[in-house]
Amino acid sequence: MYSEKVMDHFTNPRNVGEIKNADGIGEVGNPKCGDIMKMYLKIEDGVITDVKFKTFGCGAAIATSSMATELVKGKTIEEALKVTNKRVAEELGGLPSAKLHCSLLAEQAIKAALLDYAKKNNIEIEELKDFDPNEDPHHH
Amino acid sequence: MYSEKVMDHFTNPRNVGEIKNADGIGEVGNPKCGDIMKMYLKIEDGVITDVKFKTFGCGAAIATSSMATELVKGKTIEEALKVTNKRVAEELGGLPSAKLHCSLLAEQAIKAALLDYAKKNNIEIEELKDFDPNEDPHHH
Amino acid sequence: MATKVYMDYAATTPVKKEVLDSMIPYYTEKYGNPSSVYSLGRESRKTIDESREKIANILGANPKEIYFTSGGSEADNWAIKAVAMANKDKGNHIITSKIEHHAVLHTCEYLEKHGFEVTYLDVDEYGMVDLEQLKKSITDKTILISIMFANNEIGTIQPIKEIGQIAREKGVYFHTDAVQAVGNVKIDVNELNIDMMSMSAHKIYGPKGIGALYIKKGVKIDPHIHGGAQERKRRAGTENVAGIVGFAKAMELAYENLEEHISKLTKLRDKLINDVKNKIDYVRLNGHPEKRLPGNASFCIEFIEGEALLLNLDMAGIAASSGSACTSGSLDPSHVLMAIGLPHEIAHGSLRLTLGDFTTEKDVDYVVEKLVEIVDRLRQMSPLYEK
Amino acid sequence: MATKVYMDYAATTPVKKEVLDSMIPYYTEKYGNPSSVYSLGRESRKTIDESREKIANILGANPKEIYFTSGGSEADNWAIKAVAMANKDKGNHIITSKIEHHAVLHTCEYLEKHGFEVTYLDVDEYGMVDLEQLKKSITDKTILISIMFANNEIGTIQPIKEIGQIAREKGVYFHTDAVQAVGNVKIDVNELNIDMMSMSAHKIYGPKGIGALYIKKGVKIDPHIHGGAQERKRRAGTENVAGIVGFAKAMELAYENLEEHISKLTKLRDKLINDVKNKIDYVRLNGHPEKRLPGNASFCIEFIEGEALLLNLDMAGIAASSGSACTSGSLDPSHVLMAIGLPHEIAHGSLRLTLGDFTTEKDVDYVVEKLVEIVDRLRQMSPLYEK
Ligand SMILES: Cc1ncc(COP(=O)(O)O)c(C=O)c1O
Ligand SMILES: Cc1ncc(COP(=O)(O)O)c(C=O)c1O
Ligand code: FES
Ligand code: FES
Repeated sequence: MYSEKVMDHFTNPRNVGEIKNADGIGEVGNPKCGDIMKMYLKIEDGVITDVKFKTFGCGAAIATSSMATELVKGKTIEEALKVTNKRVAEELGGLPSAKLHCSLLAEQAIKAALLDYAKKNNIEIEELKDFDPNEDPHHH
Repeated sequence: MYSEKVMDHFTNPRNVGEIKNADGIGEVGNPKCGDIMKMYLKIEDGVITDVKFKTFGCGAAIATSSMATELVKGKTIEEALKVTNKRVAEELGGLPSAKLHCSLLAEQAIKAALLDYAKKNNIEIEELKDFDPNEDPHHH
Repeated sequence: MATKVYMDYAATTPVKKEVLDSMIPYYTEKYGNPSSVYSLGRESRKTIDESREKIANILGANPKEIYFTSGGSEADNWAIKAVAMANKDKGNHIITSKIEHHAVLHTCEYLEKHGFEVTYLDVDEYGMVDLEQLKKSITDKTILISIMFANNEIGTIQPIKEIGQIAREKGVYFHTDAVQAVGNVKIDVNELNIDMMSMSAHKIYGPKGIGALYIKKGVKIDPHIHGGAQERKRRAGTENVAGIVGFAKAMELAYENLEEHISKLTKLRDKLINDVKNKIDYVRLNGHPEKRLPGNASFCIEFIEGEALLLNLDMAGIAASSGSACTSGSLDPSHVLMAIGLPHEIAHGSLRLTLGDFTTEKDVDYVVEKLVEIVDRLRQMSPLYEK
Repeated sequence: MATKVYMDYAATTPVKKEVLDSMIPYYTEKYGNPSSVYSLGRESRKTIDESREKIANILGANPKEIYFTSGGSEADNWAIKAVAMANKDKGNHIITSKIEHHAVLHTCEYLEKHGFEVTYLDVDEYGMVDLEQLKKSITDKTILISIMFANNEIGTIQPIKEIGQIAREKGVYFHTDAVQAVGNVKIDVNELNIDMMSMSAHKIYGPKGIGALYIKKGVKIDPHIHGGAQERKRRAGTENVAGIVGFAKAMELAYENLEEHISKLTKLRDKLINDVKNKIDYVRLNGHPEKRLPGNASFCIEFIEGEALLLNLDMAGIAASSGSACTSGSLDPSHVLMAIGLPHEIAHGSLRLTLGDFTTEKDVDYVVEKLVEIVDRLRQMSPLYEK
């Protein structure tokens, strides 16, 4: 069902946990739908220096959270914004079609955390102008 | 499917054949229905001294022909008239319900042969007054 | 990892050695078509008759009331669709419950599209239907009540005799899906007022792809598969002789040792339930505390999600199941867990462990040990769990 | 008497050793439910996928177009009823032939009772449908043509490609019952313009109780059994994994050696036909002289009746079949023999000998020898036979 890479990230998820005094925190999903993702970012000079997550969800949700944190760690905000759910799924060697929506969750959690960071620091991030972290990815 | 007795009479049918100069010959059934029975009687002083048959039909038809000839051989006409299909079936240890009509054929063949004998000898047999040898036993 | 502990007997069971041994000759030397007149065919016919008789005797039925099908789903479809079709001049109303197997529910939904009306009865927090609600739902258009004997997810056993009594008093047919109850409960179809009953062999150590529908003499029902004269012209198709033999053998084995089977499973199950409750916090048992299948332990484990749990258990060599929506990638968790009133987020953390004849105490200990570890690990990464 | 010579391969076949061997593990250690997420279940799922692929490849189909059923009768019922239900707003007319298997005919009769109209095409003396009559029968209400690939009694093979061509030109679905053709004819569903095709494993040395329906992508058809998501939600029920594996193995074996199988059977069959014709008078061959199944020899032997013949053959250890009415104790002989224009009394004397992979030349000689004796004996006691 899941690729080896997915199983690897599911079994040994990278960057699990919380960051005390995080610069940006994003939470997306909805327990009603069975999945919630919480993303913590540490940002210095426009670069993501640390990232952690917590996820309530299926194997794909956990694996995509883990992969997404790997993909944004050490990257600039601009680079991080280019980490789409498609990209995460590709890096994982693909996902079953019924599980694609779980990867959307990871993309959104990062964006939500960046949005939080922007708000706290009174920055305007052009790419996040229309982003709504409370939108339910299941209904896309 | 068939009892041992049926199989015995089917495998080794008694009294198969024809009687030259028979005193009574009866033929019943209809090849359209897949079964024809022809019965030959030799009658002396009101007693059936010899009987032979030919049958085109299933295992039950052959076995009932055989059993019926055994049951009437050496009997008076009155006794022979009492050989009903029920009696023949009983003597054979029963027949599958779908095959009960085949035993009716044997009863009718005997009656038809006795009717033929009666006609040839200008005798009136009370019991055969309403008997019609051309009636199709399948439609009873 | 290879399966070390199988705890999903409600999903399917291995075929017992005695069962398989009884089947093999009907693949090899005894291969005759039961409809053939020669000895090889008559032998198959006789074997089917004997198997039918064995099953009928166990259930207190007449052999002529047992019709073999390809399994439980076919039996459910047949019973419901064909009673509906045969009795539509009498009425178009069917009563069932919200916790039925999909083979019943989706069939009812199909009939709704074709002019039938269906009442889906509620169940209480333990999964029990309410007999008063049932009585009130019956109208003079009602032709069928279909309520499952025992639930496959939460194990709750319904008051079948009473439901049958109500149906009989109102002159309505009563069908029960007994796929999970057969082999785990003593069943006498007459005593329990059952008109139709679905069964499946692969839940009781028989082969997959064979089952039966009990149809009480006199029930007005259409044939299910048209064609040859098999199953008294009601279900055509060359009989699955080996499957039928295996099914009968499995029934025989199940009912030979029913008491022992029940008491052994109940003991193991209760140990499992107690150990899980004692060692893991925020856990609840789903289903009825007493009126439940002897091998069923269904839990909700809060703050974690079922699929993630199953995958971790699988990696520990443990086979289990869940009613979580994520298992199928769909949005809504199991309709059964919803019907007993669980909130979505809790239903997502459901875990069904079902025990069977090969389960040992050591298995239970192993599962509890691993479960504690896995739950802990998953809760560590859950945003909902705050110590 | 034990069967010495089996000549009823068209009724059913023994399961080949390789086939049985491939099945056994799915009863014992590999018993997982294919719908389960753990490894034991995923393994079953994978096996089903691979089996489906094997069968699809042989038939030139896409694996997604193969749907497993419990056999040929179920496949026939599904194809016809569910296309009728799904397309009834388009039309209510179905075309079939007079020589179809009862699984097709009785299904059509059932639909006639529910508002559908059915045209039963005639066949000629060889059992061939007339393509011109077929064309003329199509109206704008026609939704389905169902014509069997090869006949089970007389072995005649229909011009399937041409029928499919006509159906396609008129925009009508074409279903063919290929239960007898599979394993005896090379089949490419696309080349032959087939939209749906019924198959059954037990005719090709696979197990009884498993078959398949090929449904071309895009065909509008209702699901057959409602319930779980098996068979892409079109045919619910826990899969008969062992049966599916056995079916695929049997297909593989059949098509690995198709040429050889055909030429061997054709040779034996022709020897049988010639010997019977040379040694018994008043015998006729039923079916088409060339366009016939390689293993089928169907005769009418005048002045004797089929059941009596079969019983005698059985006593000589020979398994054969007949279309005589007496075989079933019914009034009318086989509808197929009637449709090719045989008078009742001749149809009553029908004998079907069907050869298969285990038939030897010695078997043929033995059957001919015994047949000559038995026919002679039965004719001696027949009132219709006058030397
Ligand atoms: C032409 C044909 N169609 C359908 C069937 C029915 O197949 P099954 O016995 O697998 O239901 C058979 C054989 O019995 C057959 O010969
Ligand atoms: C309660 C219940 N009904 C019906 C079924 C369906 O039975 P089968 O898989 O034999 O079609 C199952 C099991 O899958 C079940 O648990
Ligand atoms: S989180 Fe629900 S399916 Fe992935
Ligand atoms: S003679 Fe036709 S069934 Fe007996």
